[in-house]
Amino acid sequence: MEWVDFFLQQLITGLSNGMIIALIAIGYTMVYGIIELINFAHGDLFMLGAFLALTLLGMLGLGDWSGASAWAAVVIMLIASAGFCGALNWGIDRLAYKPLRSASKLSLLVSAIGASFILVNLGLFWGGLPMDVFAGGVAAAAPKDFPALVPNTNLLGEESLVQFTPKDVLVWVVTVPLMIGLTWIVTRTRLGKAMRATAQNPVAARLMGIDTDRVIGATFLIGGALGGFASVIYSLYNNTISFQMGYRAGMDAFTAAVLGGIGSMPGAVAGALVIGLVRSMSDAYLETRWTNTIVFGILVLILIFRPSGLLGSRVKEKV
Amino acid sequence: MRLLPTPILAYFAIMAALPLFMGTSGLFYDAFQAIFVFSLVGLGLNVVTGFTGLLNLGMAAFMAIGAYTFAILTSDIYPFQIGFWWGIVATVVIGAVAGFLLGAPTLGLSGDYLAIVTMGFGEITLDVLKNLDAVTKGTQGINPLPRPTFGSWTLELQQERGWYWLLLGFVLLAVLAVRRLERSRSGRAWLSIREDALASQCMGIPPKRTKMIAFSTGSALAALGGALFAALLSSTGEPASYDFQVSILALCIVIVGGMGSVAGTLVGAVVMVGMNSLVLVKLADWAGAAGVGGASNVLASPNNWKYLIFGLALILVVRLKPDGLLPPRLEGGSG
Amino acid sequence: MSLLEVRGITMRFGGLTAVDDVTFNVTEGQIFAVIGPNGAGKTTLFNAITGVYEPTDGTVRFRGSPVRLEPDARLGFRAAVVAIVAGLGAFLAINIQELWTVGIAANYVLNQPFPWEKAVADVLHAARGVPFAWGVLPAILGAGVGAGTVVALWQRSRRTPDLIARAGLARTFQNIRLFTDLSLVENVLVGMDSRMRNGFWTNLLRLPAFSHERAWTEREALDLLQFVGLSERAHEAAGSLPYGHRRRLEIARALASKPAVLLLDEPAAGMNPSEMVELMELIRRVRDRGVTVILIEHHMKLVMGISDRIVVLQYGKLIGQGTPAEIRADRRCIEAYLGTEGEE
Amino acid sequence: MTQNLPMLAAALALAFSASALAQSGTLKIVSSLPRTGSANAQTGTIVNGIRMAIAEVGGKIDGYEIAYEDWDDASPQRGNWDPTVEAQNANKAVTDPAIVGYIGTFNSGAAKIAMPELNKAGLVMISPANTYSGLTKPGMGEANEPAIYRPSGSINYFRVVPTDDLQGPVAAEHVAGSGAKKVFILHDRELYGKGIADVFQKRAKELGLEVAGFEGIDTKASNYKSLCQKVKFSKADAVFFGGTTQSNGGQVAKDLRSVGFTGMLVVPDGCREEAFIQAAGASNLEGNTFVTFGGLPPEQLTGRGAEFCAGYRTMFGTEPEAYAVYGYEAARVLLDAIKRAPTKDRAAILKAVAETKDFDGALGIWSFDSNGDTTNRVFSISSVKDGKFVFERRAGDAPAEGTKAK
Repeated sequence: MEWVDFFLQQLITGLSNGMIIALIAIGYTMVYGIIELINFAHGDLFMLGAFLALTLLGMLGLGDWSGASAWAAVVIMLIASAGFCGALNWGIDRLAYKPLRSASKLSLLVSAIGASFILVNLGLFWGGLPMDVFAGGVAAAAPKDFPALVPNTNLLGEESLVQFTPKDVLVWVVTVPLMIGLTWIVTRTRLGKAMRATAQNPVAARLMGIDTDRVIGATFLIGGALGGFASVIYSLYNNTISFQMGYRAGMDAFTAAVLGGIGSMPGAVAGALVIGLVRSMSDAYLETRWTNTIVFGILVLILIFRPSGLLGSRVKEKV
Repeated sequence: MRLLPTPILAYFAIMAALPLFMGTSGLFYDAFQAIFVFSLVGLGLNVVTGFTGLLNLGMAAFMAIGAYTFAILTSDIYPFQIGFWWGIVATVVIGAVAGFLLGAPTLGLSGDYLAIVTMGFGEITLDVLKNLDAVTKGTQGINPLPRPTFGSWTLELQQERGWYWLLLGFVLLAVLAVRRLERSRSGRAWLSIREDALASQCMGIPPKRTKMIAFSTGSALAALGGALFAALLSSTGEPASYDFQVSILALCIVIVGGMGSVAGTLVGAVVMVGMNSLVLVKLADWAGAAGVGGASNVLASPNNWKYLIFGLALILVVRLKPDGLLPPRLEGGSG
Repeated sequence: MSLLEVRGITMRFGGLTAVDDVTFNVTEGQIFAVIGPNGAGKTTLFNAITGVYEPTDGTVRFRGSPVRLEPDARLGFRAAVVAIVAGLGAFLAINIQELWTVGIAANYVLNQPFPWEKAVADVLHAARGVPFAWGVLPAILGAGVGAGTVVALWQRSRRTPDLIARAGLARTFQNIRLFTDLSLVENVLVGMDSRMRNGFWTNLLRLPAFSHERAWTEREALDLLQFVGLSERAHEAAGSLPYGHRRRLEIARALASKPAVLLLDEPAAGMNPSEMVELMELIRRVRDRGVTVILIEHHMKLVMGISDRIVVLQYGKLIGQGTPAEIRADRRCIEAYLGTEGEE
Repeated sequence: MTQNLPMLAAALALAFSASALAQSGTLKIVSSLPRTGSANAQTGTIVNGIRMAIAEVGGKIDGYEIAYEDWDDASPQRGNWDPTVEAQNANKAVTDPAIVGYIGTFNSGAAKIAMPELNKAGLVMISPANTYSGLTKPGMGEANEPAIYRPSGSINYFRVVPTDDLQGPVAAEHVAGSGAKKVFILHDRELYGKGIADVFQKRAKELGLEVAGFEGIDTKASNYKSLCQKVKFSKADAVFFGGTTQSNGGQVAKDLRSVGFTGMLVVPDGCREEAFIQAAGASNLEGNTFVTFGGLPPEQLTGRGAEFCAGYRTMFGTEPEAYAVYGYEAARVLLDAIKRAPTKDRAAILKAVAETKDFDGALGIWSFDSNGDTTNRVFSISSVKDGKFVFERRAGDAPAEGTKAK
């Protein structure tokens, strides 16, 4: 039954791609939830995370990665990229967004667009570092190969047509606990409560003694860190990074966040899985060149019938 | 208030006179022709985003629709060949219809949901233009396109001044139209939706209808800009000439200029497109003259700094002028 | 017959019942007050009446009609047109490459006259040859989605605030919602929109009807500003008005549509006693213009002073109604409300 | 009012400074290539080639100083070539009388915009990279091509690279020759990639290959796993990808291997650069990947070509990439024409370029034909071994030496 194999294969690919999108989408949705900003720079922040991971690999030395040392390298990269992206996102908020808290939403958006351009340019520079992993930096703009730390062996046996590899496992092993942890932070901790309060009504939250600036900073930190995790997972899964990869990753993630209901974290995950699945099904059964059209067509259709996304609640304005 | 307040009149006076000091060709004309094209797109977006408060991230798609409509209807590779002027008319109409078709099902969506739909529309449009290559010639673009004729006289591509004034004329027409609408029932309805959508609705303003008119008007202007862009190049260029970055440029023009301000949009176009077409183009020359530059590494090439400079400029402008360079109030109040 | 009939209105948000089975009638020419402690559901009731919320249950009838769109021939016509257009569009979208090649590309020779009839015939012939899966199926799908979209959008716009406002129910808001960047006159002109007749093209081309309408609407807007006592500041931005004047502007804006009913949501909130006296005077004058007034208010002095009829809400339930004198005599009402708030 | 005056003044000042002055005794050559964004990797090597050619003549010909300017036809917004900028460049070149040669463009789409403008001005244009056939060859593109690019009626556009209509068949013949029966064709939907995939498909069918699929990819996608799985399940034993490194060729190669596709992968010259191997990962290309390329690779060159390679290494410290030699060749043929031209004006130089015959270039001995195309039709097929392109054999119109030995 070859067609069953083929279908199962698409399911696996689609869900794995979707989970990576989900991690980025949560970063979008968290920031949106709290200051209603479409953080255009988020995708490019994610890109820089991947560059950091590759740089680290270069510094650790490109040996024969296998077994324990490879997994150790993965853990080191995850922690470093998450920390780096979190801190960078926090810094961008301080420098580019915080001074505009009282300005119009669209000025904030332009600031985010500006930040995005700067990050892309930094990615270009970064690719020109004279390191072996960047091929000596002679072709800064070229896509970079990300070493295959995680083996591509088929866990279902080499003779099976369906491929299920440690890469797919890695995606799930990292993303699912992260999402559970995040849900715990948002629903159970003091910080989470403060975040929700600030999201609902920043003025009231401030009156209640919540340091909203700190809460917003923490949100950027956590959202950025998730982008950092995502960048490492993405790099290990796709094995190529480029300074322009932030655009598509960001667009997919943003679409996922909207599809699921912007501001809702389970929504972002649901939206991302839908997009991952639609993409892989369309690639497999229709034509790749129409995939984008189909994704956005489905987005429009869903929004016509559910104007607040899949899991978004219809918040009526308080009058 | 007058229909054309002093800053706008001054803008047109200066712009109309500028070519007299600029020779008959050169970078100046290329830059300002681009500025005028983007002024049209910016004016369109100003109606949608500036007046009505709808975030539209897909203006480039309407430019593309305009450019390709114009090209298909006028190029001599197809049998229609309706000529420059009828092509422009058809473009404006098709642009408005395209705006209507996108807006009709989606304008009920709130703020950022609409933004992502328009952004998606931009992506879809590019893909469709690329994929339907039997009609659109895919990434080849459609060329050549006809020149405008005035009676028996034809404006050739090299006649830079002629194009400059022609485009300026279109901008003037668009400004008149937008100002007239702004200061009429439609304009007040748009502004009221931006100010307070719910109050506006409770005053009996039908939100969808009103938004639709704004959206179609904006799309028609963007399509006009797209058609003139293609006419200037005598080619549509490839579909990717109308990608997301172009929509972003249009958005930056409106916001940097001052949301909802016609004069601001005009200035925003001069600043943003001017930076793009003059400053960044000359950057490598200046750096070369100063002895900087070379190909030794990535940092040494001035071209590699363009994104950074563009991004920094955006952040600085909104930081220093969060309401834009020329917010509506300076225009003499919207009243 | 009553001007406005509210029948069994219920509003639930999740598990919370904000308004519970409220029924009352408002007679033309009355000043009608809705009172009750904070959180009694007064504003929610207003929102349900003016279409901001869709009531969970119950009906509102204005002049005997429910003020909502009913399925009619127009809807059917629109759905049919959209279905046909969307169906054709879907068919074309899938087959345009082939049809274009057959019809246009194959028949056109550079700089030669184009054989239109042959092209049309070729296209029609080719269209007939399109396989079912690529022709009929997309067309049906497109038509279905198109018609579905029309119905879904229509469903959501059956009872919207603009419909209700245009029917003759105007309102103000508890937390004043003016168009702050617009001038006072423009604010009033927005309110007058439903009475304007000039369309987009008239305004764009400045046809003769434009200046005529501009003249009378601006005159009337200034008159209204005069009526509420704000004519001196007519061309200032609404955002520059002091708080007390904003209420008046909001009332002028609401009156601009010549409503039959004016709903005032806590008009006296934040006012000092002298301002309140002026406000009572204004409300009476509004009533004297022939406008029925429904107001939510906390200030008992104001309510008792001007109301013809009062209903009392508590925890979303209607616990009493009658003339001011009757309410003052009603034990439950006093306990629920007057007993605490009346000391103000 | 007070707000917009400074802006206008700034714009004015800029425009004034923009008008260039012609210097007597200086002949200017410009190149218009995308220097911002992802194509920069390849265009950088072209510019190096041009600089090297000029340096070799000592920056002087017959007492005239040869000045070179490296123009960018990309904009930061697009990150790629921008039609507006290319049009600006063309106009700028036309109006500066000191400019006698225009080397460009990189993208065939950009050439379409610049060509008619430069043609009217009679300014010679030599492309180091355009391969779209319709630019020069009647009947290969649209009905009105290439006439629309030659409003003056004469030819001013030349190219030193063989066109797609030659390269596609070479690739198809290679696939057929290897014994493959079923081929899956992918392309990037760009002018170059789609064009070459189209001719590949045509030739492949003529050769009796079964075409399992013909699909345009989304060049910005993060991976092509689903598509590559489709290729694998189609049981194709070869894949042709019409595209470049920029259009994500590396990821396509990588994903083909990662889903377990073991057949042959053939890519055109747009992928013949170190960056492609970098992007794809050397191990994914090892053995069963083949690259077609117009002309011979640097290390196979003898005579002039070998000198070029040696010179490039000394001058820039890196190995010349595939496109470097095209840039070098374009500049050299132009300089050669300037030298031969009796007067150093545009018309004479254009005439001299058109008369180029049996030019002893780094790519061999070749001429421009009546369309402005190079007569050089030698192709080479390389494979990848140990992360390097390795010459396999010659192909194309020239006698295919060593084909039998394979």
